[in-house]
Amino acid sequence: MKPWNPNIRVQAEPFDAAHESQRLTAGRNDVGALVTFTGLCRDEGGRLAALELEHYPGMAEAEIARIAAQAAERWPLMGLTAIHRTGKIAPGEPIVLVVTASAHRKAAFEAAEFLMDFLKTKAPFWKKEHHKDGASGDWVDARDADDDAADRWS
Amino acid sequence: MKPWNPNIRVQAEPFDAAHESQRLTAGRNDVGALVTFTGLCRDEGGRLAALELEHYPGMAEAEIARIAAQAAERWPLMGLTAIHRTGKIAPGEPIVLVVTASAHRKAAFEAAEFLMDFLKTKAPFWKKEHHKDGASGDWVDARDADDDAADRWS
Amino acid sequence: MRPVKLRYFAWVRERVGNDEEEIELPDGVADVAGLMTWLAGRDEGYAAAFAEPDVIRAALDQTHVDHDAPLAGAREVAFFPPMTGG
Amino acid sequence: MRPVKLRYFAWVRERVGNDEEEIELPDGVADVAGLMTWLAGRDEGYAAAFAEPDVIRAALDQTHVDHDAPLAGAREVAFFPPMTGG
Repeated sequence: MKPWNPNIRVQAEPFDAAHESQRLTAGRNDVGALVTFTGLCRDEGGRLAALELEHYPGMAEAEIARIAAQAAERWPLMGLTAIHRTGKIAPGEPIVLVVTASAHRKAAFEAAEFLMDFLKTKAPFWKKEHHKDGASGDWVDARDADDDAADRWS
Repeated sequence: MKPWNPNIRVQAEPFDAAHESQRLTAGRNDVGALVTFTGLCRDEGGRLAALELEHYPGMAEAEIARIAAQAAERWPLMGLTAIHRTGKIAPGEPIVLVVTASAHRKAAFEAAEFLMDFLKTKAPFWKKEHHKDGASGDWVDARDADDDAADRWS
Repeated sequence: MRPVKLRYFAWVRERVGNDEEEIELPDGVADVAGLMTWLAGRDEGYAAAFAEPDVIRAALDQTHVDHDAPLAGAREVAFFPPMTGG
Repeated sequence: MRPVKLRYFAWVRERVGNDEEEIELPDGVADVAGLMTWLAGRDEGYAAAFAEPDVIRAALDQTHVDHDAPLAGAREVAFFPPMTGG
């Protein structure tokens, strides 16, 4: 396999999932499976005006890099991209992108799920709700289901 | 949840994964997770000039629709697209696309994997290898690993 | 005797030398397995196609069936190797 | 006594009323748990932030640590609620 480096970014700007996917397969004929996960902001039945994403600059990038390195050690990947947005994000807009490339689908699927499970529970990001009625709502609570999802990989 | 119909196509033409993904989220704010799987033609270390995909017209579409209906019954999906190409496909080109949309990532990931496992083992498509030396090679053998992958859902 | 359309795919098609044909279903051929046995006796190509019937998959009217499925009522019977799409 | 940078995020930051500060680490404060106890005694805001220390996550020099991690050598200590990104 060709050597590769994970592409990790933390940014306020939207990302282009199609462009990021194409980057992992461009000019090569050994990738058989490409998995793209996009996490989007939901309006929770019309209640939410926006989510605000706070992060720990420096540690956020470092922690995603640590998670990516674990995935690369565990599965025979040919490419990996993880992008997490920060700041205010409106319903329908993307928050997070994970792309994995491998020869076969099992590795690509598992690595993408692993990355998302650990991005949720280990990467230092916090979501605050902004309500449509103008009120700044609560911080989103961590979900036990996310901890359970991460625990299944150990 | 809004009513929706799976988008199923069998076609010779390439598909636009980005466009197909956007179709599932356009104009709605309740989708939280979008998973896209693209299966690509590998050149098997430079050996292959192309794969030729034969299919059973009519049954191919019907069988994918049956698999999609099972996925929609099993997971709370908000959209599902499955496109399978036919004919000669060069290395690096996409063969199959599956897109799933849901409120949460677990359903989107699992449904996409389920669809791919059953597309591989139940949808009536067959791959023949065309070698770079000009020879028309063998029909690709079914892999036990694919049967095992499908069996895990029962 | 009643007419049935037979369809062949991938290497079954190549060995049979034909992608589809219309036959009169002979009396006594009641299920998929019986039809494969009867076809294997037609000529060398069919014999080669159905030499290992356990490997062959079948569909009746475009739905997967097991080899013990009765042919009663089926208008289209297809034979093919295990699927390798996706 | 040695200088340490403290950083707070999400509702820990809001309750403390500050996103970062430089403190002199008092003698006798040896680990993350000890630092949280000491901070909780500073004023009402800190008391509210660290009222349930079991819920708080900590990082030393931008790496997750448990509450029994020694502070020795750390230049940056961060406190925050469980993560909710992704």
